[in-house]
Amino acid sequence: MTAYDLYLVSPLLALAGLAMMVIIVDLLTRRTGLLVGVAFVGLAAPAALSAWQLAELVSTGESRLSAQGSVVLHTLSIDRFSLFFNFLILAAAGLVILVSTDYSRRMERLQGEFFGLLLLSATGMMLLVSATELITMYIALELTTLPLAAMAAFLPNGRSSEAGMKFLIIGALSSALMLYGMALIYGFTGSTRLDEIAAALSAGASAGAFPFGSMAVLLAIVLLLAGFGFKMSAAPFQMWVPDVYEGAPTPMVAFLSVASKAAAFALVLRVFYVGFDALGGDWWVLLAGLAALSMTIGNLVAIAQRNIKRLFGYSTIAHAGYILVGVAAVASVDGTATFGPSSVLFYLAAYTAANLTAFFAIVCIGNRINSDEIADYSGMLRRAPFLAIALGLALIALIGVPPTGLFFAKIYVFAAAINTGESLMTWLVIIGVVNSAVSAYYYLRIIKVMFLQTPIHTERVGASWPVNVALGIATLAILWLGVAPTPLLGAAERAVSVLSGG
Amino acid sequence: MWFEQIVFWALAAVAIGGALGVVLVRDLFRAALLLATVFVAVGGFYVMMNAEFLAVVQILIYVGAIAVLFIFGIMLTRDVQRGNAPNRLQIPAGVISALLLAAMVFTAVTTDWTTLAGAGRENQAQIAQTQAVGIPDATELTRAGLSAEEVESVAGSGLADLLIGDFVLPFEAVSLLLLAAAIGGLALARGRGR
Amino acid sequence: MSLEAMLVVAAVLFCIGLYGALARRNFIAVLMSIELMFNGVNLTLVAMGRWLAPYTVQEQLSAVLTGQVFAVFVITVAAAEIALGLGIVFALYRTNESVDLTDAATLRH
Amino acid sequence: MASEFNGLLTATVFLPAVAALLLALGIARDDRMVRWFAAAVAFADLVLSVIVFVLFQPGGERFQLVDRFTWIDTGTVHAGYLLGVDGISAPLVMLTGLLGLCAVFVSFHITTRVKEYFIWLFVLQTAVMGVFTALDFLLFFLLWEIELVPMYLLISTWGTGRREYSAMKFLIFTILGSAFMLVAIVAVFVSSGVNSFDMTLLLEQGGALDASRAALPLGILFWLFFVAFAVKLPTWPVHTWLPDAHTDAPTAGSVMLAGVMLKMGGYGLLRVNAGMFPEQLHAYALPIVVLGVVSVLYGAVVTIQQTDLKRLIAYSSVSHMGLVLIGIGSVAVVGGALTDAGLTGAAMQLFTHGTITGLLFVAVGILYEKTHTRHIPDLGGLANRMPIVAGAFLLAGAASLGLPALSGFVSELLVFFGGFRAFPALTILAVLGIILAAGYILWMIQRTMFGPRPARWDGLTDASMVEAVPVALLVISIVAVGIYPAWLTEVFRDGLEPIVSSYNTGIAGTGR
Amino acid sequence: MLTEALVWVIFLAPVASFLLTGLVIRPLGSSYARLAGYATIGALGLGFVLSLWLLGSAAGTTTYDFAPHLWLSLAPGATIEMGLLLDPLTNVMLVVVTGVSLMVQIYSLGYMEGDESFARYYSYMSLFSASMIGLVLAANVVQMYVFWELVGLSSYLLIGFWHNRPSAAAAAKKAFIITRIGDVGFLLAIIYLFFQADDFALHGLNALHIPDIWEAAIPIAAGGAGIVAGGALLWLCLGLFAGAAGKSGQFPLHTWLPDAMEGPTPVSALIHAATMVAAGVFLVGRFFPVFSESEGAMMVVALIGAFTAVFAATMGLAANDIKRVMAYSTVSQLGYMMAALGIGAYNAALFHLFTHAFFKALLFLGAGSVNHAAGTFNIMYMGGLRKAMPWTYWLTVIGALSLVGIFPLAGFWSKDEILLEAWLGKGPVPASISLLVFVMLLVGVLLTAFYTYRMVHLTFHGEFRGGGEQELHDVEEAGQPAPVGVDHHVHLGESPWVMVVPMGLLGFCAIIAGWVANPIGVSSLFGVIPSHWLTDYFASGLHDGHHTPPFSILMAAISNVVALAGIGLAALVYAWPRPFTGLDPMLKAGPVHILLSQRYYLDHLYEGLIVGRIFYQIIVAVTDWIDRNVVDGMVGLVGWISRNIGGLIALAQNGQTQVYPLVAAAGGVVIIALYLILG
Repeated sequence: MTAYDLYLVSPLLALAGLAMMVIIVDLLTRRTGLLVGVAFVGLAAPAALSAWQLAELVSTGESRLSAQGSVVLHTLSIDRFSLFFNFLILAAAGLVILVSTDYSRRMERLQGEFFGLLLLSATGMMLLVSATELITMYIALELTTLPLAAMAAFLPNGRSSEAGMKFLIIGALSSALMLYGMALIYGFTGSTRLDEIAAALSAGASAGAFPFGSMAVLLAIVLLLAGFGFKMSAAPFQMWVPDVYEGAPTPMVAFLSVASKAAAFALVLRVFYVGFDALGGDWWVLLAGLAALSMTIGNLVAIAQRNIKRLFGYSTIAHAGYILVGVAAVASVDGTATFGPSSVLFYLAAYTAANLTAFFAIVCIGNRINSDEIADYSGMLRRAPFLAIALGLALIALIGVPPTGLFFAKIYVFAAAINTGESLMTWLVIIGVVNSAVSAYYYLRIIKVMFLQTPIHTERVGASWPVNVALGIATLAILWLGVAPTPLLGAAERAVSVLSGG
Repeated sequence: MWFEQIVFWALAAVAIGGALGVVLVRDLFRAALLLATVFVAVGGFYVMMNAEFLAVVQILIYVGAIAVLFIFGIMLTRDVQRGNAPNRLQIPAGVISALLLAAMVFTAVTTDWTTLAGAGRENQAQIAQTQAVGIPDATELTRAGLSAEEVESVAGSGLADLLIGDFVLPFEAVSLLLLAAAIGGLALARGRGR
Repeated sequence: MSLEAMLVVAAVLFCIGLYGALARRNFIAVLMSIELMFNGVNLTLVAMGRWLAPYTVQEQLSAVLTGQVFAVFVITVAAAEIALGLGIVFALYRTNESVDLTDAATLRH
Repeated sequence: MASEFNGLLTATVFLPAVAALLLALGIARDDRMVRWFAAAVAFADLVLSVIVFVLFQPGGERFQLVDRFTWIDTGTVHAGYLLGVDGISAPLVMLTGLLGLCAVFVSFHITTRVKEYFIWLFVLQTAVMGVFTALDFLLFFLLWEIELVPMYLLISTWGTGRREYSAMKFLIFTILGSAFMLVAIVAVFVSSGVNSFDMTLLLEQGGALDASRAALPLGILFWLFFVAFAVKLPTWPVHTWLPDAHTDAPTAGSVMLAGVMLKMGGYGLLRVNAGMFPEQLHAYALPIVVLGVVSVLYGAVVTIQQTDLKRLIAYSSVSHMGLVLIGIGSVAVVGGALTDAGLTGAAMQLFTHGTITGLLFVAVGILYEKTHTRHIPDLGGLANRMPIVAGAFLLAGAASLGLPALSGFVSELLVFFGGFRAFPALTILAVLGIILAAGYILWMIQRTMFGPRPARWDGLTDASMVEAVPVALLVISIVAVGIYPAWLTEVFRDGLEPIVSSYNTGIAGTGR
Repeated sequence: MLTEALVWVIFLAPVASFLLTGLVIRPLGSSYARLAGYATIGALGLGFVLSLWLLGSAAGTTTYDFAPHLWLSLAPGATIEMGLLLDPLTNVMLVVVTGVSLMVQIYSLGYMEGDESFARYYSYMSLFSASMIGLVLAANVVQMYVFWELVGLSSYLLIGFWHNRPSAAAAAKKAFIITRIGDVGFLLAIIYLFFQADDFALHGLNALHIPDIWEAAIPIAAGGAGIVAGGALLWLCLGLFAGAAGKSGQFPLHTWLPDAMEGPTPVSALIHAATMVAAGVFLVGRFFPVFSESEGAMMVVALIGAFTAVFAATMGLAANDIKRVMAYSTVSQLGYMMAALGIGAYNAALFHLFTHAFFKALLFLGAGSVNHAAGTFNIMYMGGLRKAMPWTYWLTVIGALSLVGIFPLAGFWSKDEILLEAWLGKGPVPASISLLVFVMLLVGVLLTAFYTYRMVHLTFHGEFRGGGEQELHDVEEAGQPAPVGVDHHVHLGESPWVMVVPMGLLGFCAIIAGWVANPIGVSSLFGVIPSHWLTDYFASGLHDGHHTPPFSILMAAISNVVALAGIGLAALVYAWPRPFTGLDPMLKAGPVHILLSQRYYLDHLYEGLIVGRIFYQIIVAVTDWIDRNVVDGMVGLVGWISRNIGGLIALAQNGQTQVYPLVAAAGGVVIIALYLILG
């Protein structure tokens, strides 16, 4: 353990430290404002440290930080890829913290725990996105999930407890399945490190008659996907999503829907693009299948929903499907494999902006009107113009209509898929675009209800300024990504060069 | 070796029988006790596989902590009388589990694990594992026929060394995980406002 | 005792646990079943480490121990999971007066 | 990608958007001010668009008044902010400016949420103009999609009848269509070989997409584009959104919808399907023309059955837009010096149908504003009470049924000229459609304007001055094109010339 | 010196008056409405003078050839131009159009007096005149089509002038649509010409320029270009003839013309007697060089024309509306002209067109005058008007005798020439066909005489039978709705001079037009008029200079005898039984009368069966049903399915925690299975 190791993990340490500090602050004082302030401002530390690391990467021109004798580099990699997600996760966490200002009062005395757990979960995510080794990944995954499961049950009602219960049980079950997969991988390749797994598989990959060269690898990959699918909320591992979304505290759902998902996709990218690189020809079909299934199920079921949080649960499943299209776009006509992953990164960023905006509006509105039924949103434009417009913009973004980031994101994902030159991927894209069209139906229904119907109540719906700030930032992010996607897209492309060994 | 086989199959019988009991008996207390039995049997397997340290951990954590936790839980929820009834998913759950088991067994049996195994190295591995908890004695290793480099490699590969060495990061992370679980568990168990 | 036998036993444990987790009504029983699954995984991990010294990393015998390290982590995480799980059990029990999963089905469709 | 900046097009396209922003920021205090501000902006934009048309030099550079900036430039993606007009788009820009002003004037009677209404109307105008001028596929698609939002809101908020259903239907159809286009655009992007969305590159290669690199067979790309544009056009059998959307949209919505938004489909067919896929168009000309003929006849027959004025006009649009397909389909088959007749006719049909249907909808809008009904059996004998409206109906109707000296005739004639050379029998069938057109147009006029007048309409007044402005503008444009069409056709032909020559060389080259 | 600009003025003057009346005078209100009349009359007067001057300066000299103005350039071999084609046909037609039109406009000042839409009337009239003049002048086939359609539009507007009457509006629509059916043929012919543009270009011709088309139709052997020949030529001619048949009311497209009498009477006089309906004949005449190259086309034209002549005349026998009688008569006379063209009697046909314009306009104006007095158009309620309105009576008689073809009135000369040429059979059609045409036309003469006498007798002779007042009374008793154009406004007396004077002028023309144009001898009142100068002038426009056969006393005698026989027969039927009971003796003919008065049930066939049943109830209804239920239904179905699949999937989402991992595990198993099965 060298000083450089500490430097490498300093963002993680800072974040974990912040989590403990928040809990301590909570013990000393119960003022929400202070808690939020500490948590939000404190995030500057991990962010600054990550920025420092990024600056070093930029100045040296290296793609990853490295040092002789470092121990932590055995299990993780600090590179542009992980830093990209670090910033994404930190941004999401910061905004969710801000937006919880009003909502967290519902947790009564558990506010400190709420913020602390949220930060711990964020720590897990940051560990997850830099992990290059299966054990670390597992731990990080659990560190991500368990706090979220606890938070899901934080509201003093049965639905919240039920959500927590479901999240925990299904999370644990999928971890168990995933663990078995990891065990098989370890047994088959003799290592838990992705680079060594890759080396082992590429040496002996094409040996057997089975897909993936071996029944063990096939089973392992399927089981791994069960675990990852749970986190990505991809079908058929998605069924917990709507229930948990509906029952859990909305800020936590917001965080879950973007940060946790982003971390999961980072994980999938790392595992599949680095570890199972040699088997790309086999697994992309599987991912493509999951993508098609997720998109279709998510969108079709969302049509019938009346609860907006539940609807967003299905929506997030559908979006997982779109993102998986990018993940599955592993090959390309000209042999460059960066198109798919970079599209995934961009999509995740754009989706984060859009979904956070939507959830923030839902947090505020739901907190005030005490309902998540879409019908109760009627005439929201009159009652809360800013919230309604922000939500409307987010919904438009989620459809994929310009000028929003997700518009480009979808194009990039589909471009990557078509770029593979596989006819199956083209069909997948067609399924994807048709699904996008279908999704317009239910997203627009919300807009319709908010913008066109008459309010059921005249009371105005407002929020405190931190909430509005968070909402404003997220809204601007949607537009910024829609108008000037170049910087982020460039960042995404540079980030994924790590995956192809750069 | 026959002794080893007998012990193995006996442990297997206990473990599997116990496991079946856990999922089938209606009395939760008995299920918890059977679970403890399974844990012990698994610990036995660890011993047989030269993973003594792990066996100790298994007994301490699983039997000593987890099983007890379960029993606490069972008592506190006063749900015992309703027992460990099955739900309506028995048949599909059974079918799916059986199919998965078939796949796993098929995998275990058909995979040619030896293509990847380092033949003839079992002995050295055994030595390393025996010495897992402490730092292995270099002379002992040399006596066992390892070359100088291998001795050096093994010397740096004790379980504890690994935990605070290569795997220090997950090790630290686990502490955070436990912290999180504690915070969460406490917060939820304690309830609000009380 | 062979690798295959050990793997089969582990798989059986795992699948019994899976069955229990899917087919029991009581929350705690489900948690117990999940523990069975973890034990199955751990047995697999240790067995893999015990029998397999992979050819790519033959020089690095520490890799052999990775299975056990993994198992240690799994045990720890399992403990954490149970701790939190029981917390949720209590929360659920407080709101629902029951830890029967079949009853806790208000979130649906 | 070198930057160029002329600025005129950017100003023309984005002036309405800026005005929308200003409105949103509250530049106008009350509804009255909003209206006149909107009118002023729309007028200014019309002037700008006319300047664009006038400044466009046929025979000069293919694309003129180009504004070009790099927009997205990463390792794998290149896209630009690239606006420019050629002979195809310059008239359509002017058409949009014209109908934009008309739309503002017919909207003066709107009293609910006036500010929002004009904001969305302006956003719509910017989007449509943008589609006509964008020369970068990404920008093109972006604006193509943006246009949906204001249209959806206009229909569903300020519409009538089953407006929400109609708005949704419109949206789903169009989004489905553009979904296919998205696939195609992405595939074109991939197939371009330079990972660029720049249309001019693709067009200047003479439509030579690199088939070897193509992610999809070019034939499939062709059809993907075709579906998107056909939905917008609309073509049988994907037309059913149109009657609903038209019927329930507010007047300005109908005007814009029929006047310019359908033209986006035709424009796309000309620009992309005809411009970039000569081989494919040649191969699939027959099915396209068959679709066109079916649209013409089927649309006309169904039109006859309609009793709602707007629905009737909507179905007639289906019929008329079928001619565009015939014109486009004809180009790939005929060779020689006459190749461009059908294509020019199709382009002309875009313009003329825009003004004619625009006028019809304006007239219906005024009528509806006064009578609150569009049900034809309720009306009758209104010609005496409202001579201006009746005159508008008559003139637009006459133009619509292809009466010479009015604009519709020119485009129909050219389409028939071109179509007959390519597919004589099918074209004869389509020509029969003009009898049906006469039938439904005259039937409509007879039932609404002529005959005995129910007593309840005795107090009706004619169009006000404000309402007469769009009528006058559109009448002038219809007559101007009808009396002397060359000023317009020559511009169109200049724009179509590269396409035509690519077919001529292609046809000569392959000896077919 | 004839300049191009002055010819254009003939066309532009009514255009200007149209714009002036339509856009300036009409919005000013009714107090200024008379200005519209003056403007139109002024414009037409100018046009008439210039036309006469044009005819005068053109006669005897060569055809004027002005360079056309480019309108739309399509391709080298196909250019749409606006040009002037000043050949004898045009020159004479110009005089007829402007002249008759001028008379009618003057007459309208009186007839339309007090109508609330006076200015509108004149603006339509100006538009019509402009279109008709444009049509006559057109040198390019597209240009011609432009004005051809505008004539149709004006006709539509004028028939539906009193648009508050449903029957007027319906008649207008019917007229437009039926003529449009014919126009499709015309349009297809044009399109076909464009189709041949490449060949035209090879010969340096323009496929759309009318003289070039003549040239193209003439076989190479005859010195032409021979581009269109054979079957294509036949179809081209048939297309053109379809257009002509529509406009000129030839069987089977004649049904609109009687209905078109819903328009104001001057309109009927102008456009449904003298000018517009003549456009069909003009069209065939215009393309006569083309038609004459195709024997098949000529036969069709001849037979359809002859059949129409007889067919329409029979319907005239049973009509009670004076204007409808005229209308059938017009159809019949147009049939004569077509038949004449068909048998190659180009000169005679145009000559008849020329004379017919005068006497038919006169007859219509007479009918209007009668209506002015009697308040009805139904001849059954007239009678005895001779005493009340002598001028009208005598002028009508002149017109009627001219129509019947009694020597020496205008109609005689022209009809005689047609009959003579048909008898001689020297045209391009076989002599047998020509003879058949002759026989049919002769029957036509008999029938014409019969119904003409019937009409005159019932209108003017005998006792007055109550006019509109009585008719309304009877209708009311019968419980039927009042027919249009009938009012209580009965005042027996002569019409005002603005109406009578134009009638007088037309009557004068009807007497002398034939004489002046086609005297048997060389002597004349005004000096030496060469024999057949008009017909020869017409012929000079043709390449092969067709010459009129010399006058035949025998033929003149035959036609007059037949005509007088017809009159005599009618007199037997109508004048003999006194007093006239008000019941038409034709009723005794029973089923024949019914057949005739129901117009051979053709309207029923067209509107009831073909349009109403087959088209509306079957084609339209079925298509509409398909559109709503199949095409749109598919959309709904897809939506329904997608919604319900969503619901079905949501059903699995039953809240039972363990179902979810079960599905996930099952998914995993399925994936493995799929991999193993599919490899």
